Amino acid sequence: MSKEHDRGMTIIVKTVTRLTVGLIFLYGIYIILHGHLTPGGGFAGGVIVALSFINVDLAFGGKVSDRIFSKGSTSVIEALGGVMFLALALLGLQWGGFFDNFLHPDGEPGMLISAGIIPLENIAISLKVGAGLFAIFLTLITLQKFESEKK
Amino acid sequence: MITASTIPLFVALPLAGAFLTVLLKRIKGIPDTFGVMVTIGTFVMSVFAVIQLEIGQRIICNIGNWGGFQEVLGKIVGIQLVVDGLTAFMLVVVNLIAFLVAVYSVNYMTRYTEKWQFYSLFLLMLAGMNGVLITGDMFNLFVFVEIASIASYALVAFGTGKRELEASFKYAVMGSIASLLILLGVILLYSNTGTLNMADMTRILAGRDHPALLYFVFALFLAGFGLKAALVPFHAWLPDAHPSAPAPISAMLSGVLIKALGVYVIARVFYNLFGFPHEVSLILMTLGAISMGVGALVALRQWDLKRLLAYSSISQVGFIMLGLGIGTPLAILGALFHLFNHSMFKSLLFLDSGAIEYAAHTRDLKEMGGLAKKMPITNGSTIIGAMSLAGIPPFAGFWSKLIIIVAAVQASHMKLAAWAVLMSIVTIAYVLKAVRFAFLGELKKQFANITEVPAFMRVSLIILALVCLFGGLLLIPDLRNGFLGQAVEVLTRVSGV
Amino acid sequence: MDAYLPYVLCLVLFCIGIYAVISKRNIIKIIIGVIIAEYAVNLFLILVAYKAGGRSPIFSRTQEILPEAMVDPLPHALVLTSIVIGLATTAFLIALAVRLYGKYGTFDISRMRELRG
Amino acid sequence: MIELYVLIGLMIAGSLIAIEVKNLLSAVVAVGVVGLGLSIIFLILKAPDVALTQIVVEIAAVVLLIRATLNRDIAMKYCGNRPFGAIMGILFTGFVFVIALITFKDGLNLFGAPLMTVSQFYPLNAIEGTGATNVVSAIILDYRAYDTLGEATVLFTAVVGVLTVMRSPGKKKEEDLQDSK
Repeated sequence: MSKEHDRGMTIIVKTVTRLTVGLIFLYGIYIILHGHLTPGGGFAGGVIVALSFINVDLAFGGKVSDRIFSKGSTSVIEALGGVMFLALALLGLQWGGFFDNFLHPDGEPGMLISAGIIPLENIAISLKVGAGLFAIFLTLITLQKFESEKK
Repeated sequence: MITASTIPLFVALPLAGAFLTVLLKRIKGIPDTFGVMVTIGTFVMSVFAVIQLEIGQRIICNIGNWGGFQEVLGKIVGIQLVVDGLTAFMLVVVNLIAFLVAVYSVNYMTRYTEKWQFYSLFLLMLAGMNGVLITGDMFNLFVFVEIASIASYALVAFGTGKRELEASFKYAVMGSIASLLILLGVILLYSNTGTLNMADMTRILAGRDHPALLYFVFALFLAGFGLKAALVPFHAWLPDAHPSAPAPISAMLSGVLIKALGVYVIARVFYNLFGFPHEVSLILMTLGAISMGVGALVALRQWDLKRLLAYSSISQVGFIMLGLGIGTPLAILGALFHLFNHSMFKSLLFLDSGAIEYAAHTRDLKEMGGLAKKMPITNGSTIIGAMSLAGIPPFAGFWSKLIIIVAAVQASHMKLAAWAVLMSIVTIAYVLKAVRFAFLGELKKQFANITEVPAFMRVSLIILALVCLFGGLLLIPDLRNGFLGQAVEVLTRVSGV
Repeated sequence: MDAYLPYVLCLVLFCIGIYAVISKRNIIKIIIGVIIAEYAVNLFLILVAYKAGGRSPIFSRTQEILPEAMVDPLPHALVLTSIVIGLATTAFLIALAVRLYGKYGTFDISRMRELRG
Repeated sequence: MIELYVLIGLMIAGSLIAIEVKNLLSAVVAVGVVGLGLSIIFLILKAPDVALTQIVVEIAAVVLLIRATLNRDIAMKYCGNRPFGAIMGILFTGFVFVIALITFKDGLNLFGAPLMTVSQFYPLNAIEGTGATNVVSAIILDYRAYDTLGEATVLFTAVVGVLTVMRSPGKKKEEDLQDSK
């Protein structure tokens, strides 16, 4: 069989991961988008999304999500999230101040599209946190490989 | 020029610089350019802030446009940023050093890999320090202290050798515990006063007797911020962390980080928030005197140039704390002026030690010797910085030490004054030792073909040397009122001394 | 005393964390100490915020909830921030631990003697 | 509130196990249990946002701890206390503890009765002012969004810091430097 089957955990873990990881990912997205209505928000959702990738990495022994995200691209996504958050803050200067919630009168409270820039900020934070956590994970795991090769 | 809506730029500019450095790291020269441009920008803004402020005036920025609710509730619901005389003074010190260090690093950091990470962390550290200086909110202060601290842990480990990693681990563990103590103190204050805004807290605390809880908060803040300032019982991280960091970062750590996160916050919290109670005055004077002695005496025994300078920093922070502890207007003036001078000459000396390391590849005083002929600019600037540190007239360091000692005599703390004079003499001794072994004497064979350092490094050294040389001019009444005077006024106004 | 008992228990937890940082030689145990102290401080914030018989600070479209009945929401926001800061510190400490292990082949800090003297 | 005391007691027991047990893997698992207990306490104390975040972060931290450090053979070896470490630790923590016991009674609000001078504003005005029904979200992303910018920056700093620490080598070699000059 291919090399992928040698790496990672047992077939049971792999199967369960295959079945659940999509749900975990979707749950993370849900938490991010409903941050202004229900418990959760950009931070918790971002970590959940990152954990879904980490889950794949752990079960299939790395390299699988490496194909989608390299270490470099995660830090780029993270910086993009940061720039987006800062840009939202600076856009407020146009309307009245740093971090002015300039969109909030639109939308009915309690609906998905409401609360002005809060959902946008949630998305920015989730990008930053999710990518950041995954970058930390990848860095710590890749170096481990590098070290064992040395020995 | 500086209005309420431009104050956030002190933080937003370095942050944007750091994020964009990471995004555009592939393009050659981008990190250096961003580093230098951003620090020029914040430095110019801080100078404008000093020029624009009148004595006793402050500029307040309400973040998120929540200022209007102040009238409704009588309380502040959002976060406020405040720039007053003391803040403006500290902003000038921090951003001037940051600018010179950024210029210096263009050449120096070519010795290390991954320059973009250096500039990104450097800008984050600057953003953290500026954030600490301009914030008017207790919890926000904690958040920015953490940004600056984590960036500095990483920068200490930048060389990723054994020493660097170990020093960084020690520093990171002690620093995180200090941060937790600070956070605990902030929570207790919140629980007692029901607000996080510093001005509100001052109003609430001033109107009644101090409850016993507040003394626990004093202890927590003294331990937490005292650790960031490397006061003596909490100084263990500094002599390892400063020598391990790359020279520009040693200059930043010793020159401004321990002052922005430690000394400034202690002054701000104990003078403005708590109204400078008598017990704190005693504790600050005691800790200051002990730091002065321990730092100076241990520095005398060091043979590693950067380690010697690190212990000297502990000793000089002791001088500043002594001035703050005495608490008369003259003593505060001396303390703040010494803070300014120490930032300048200690950064200069660390950059000089970096220049020597860059050219001669050693930090051990026993291996050096005779470098004066080969490196005239480094030699000249080191001597100016060292004389300022030793307190030789007419260099700037002399005047600030003189003011502190005179203030101690005036406040009839004769023993402290005598102790300060004694420690100044010890300072002269270790400074002479460093200069003698590094620059004078026979030129060793292995240094036959070393050259002076590259252009960018020279520029920084020359500018800092000039500041040390003419720093005493800041005491001329016109200049003093505009710069140091407005900072002193902030601290004396509320304490009512 | 009963009104302060939760605070005191929380402080015990904090002291356990500090004790581990001061007395342990193993890097992982020191990191664990820092994590436990962080937990204790976060718990303290939430304890300070609790209002007897209060409700969680979230409005609902199907249920009438009085704003006066809610617990103090401000410390909740502060804890969210402090949890993230804790995660950042922990991640950084773990990275340092991994590198130190690579250099020395042990997690015992008393065997790392580069800086003494 | 008996369940609160039981849970805190469980956390204290768990953390004692975590710092004293000889096997490091058990120690990390015990920390995981402590974090889980903390998350349930947050739920009991009506802080669902915090509970969700806590449990998620808990998982991330434990995964990082186990994956990055503990799958090495020698790592499992236990090393004891520092000389005098235990005595110093007990003295210090005892000192903090006694001072806290004395001072808590004068100044700290009673458990279950927060002061709420400023914070009563947020539930009353969150929907009108920001449009968010989750008051905690309204605070972290609007009233105190600047804090959240700082928080995101802390994590960003940690990521760059981890990249910095993990890179190897840190310094260029001398001969490379000669070439570039």
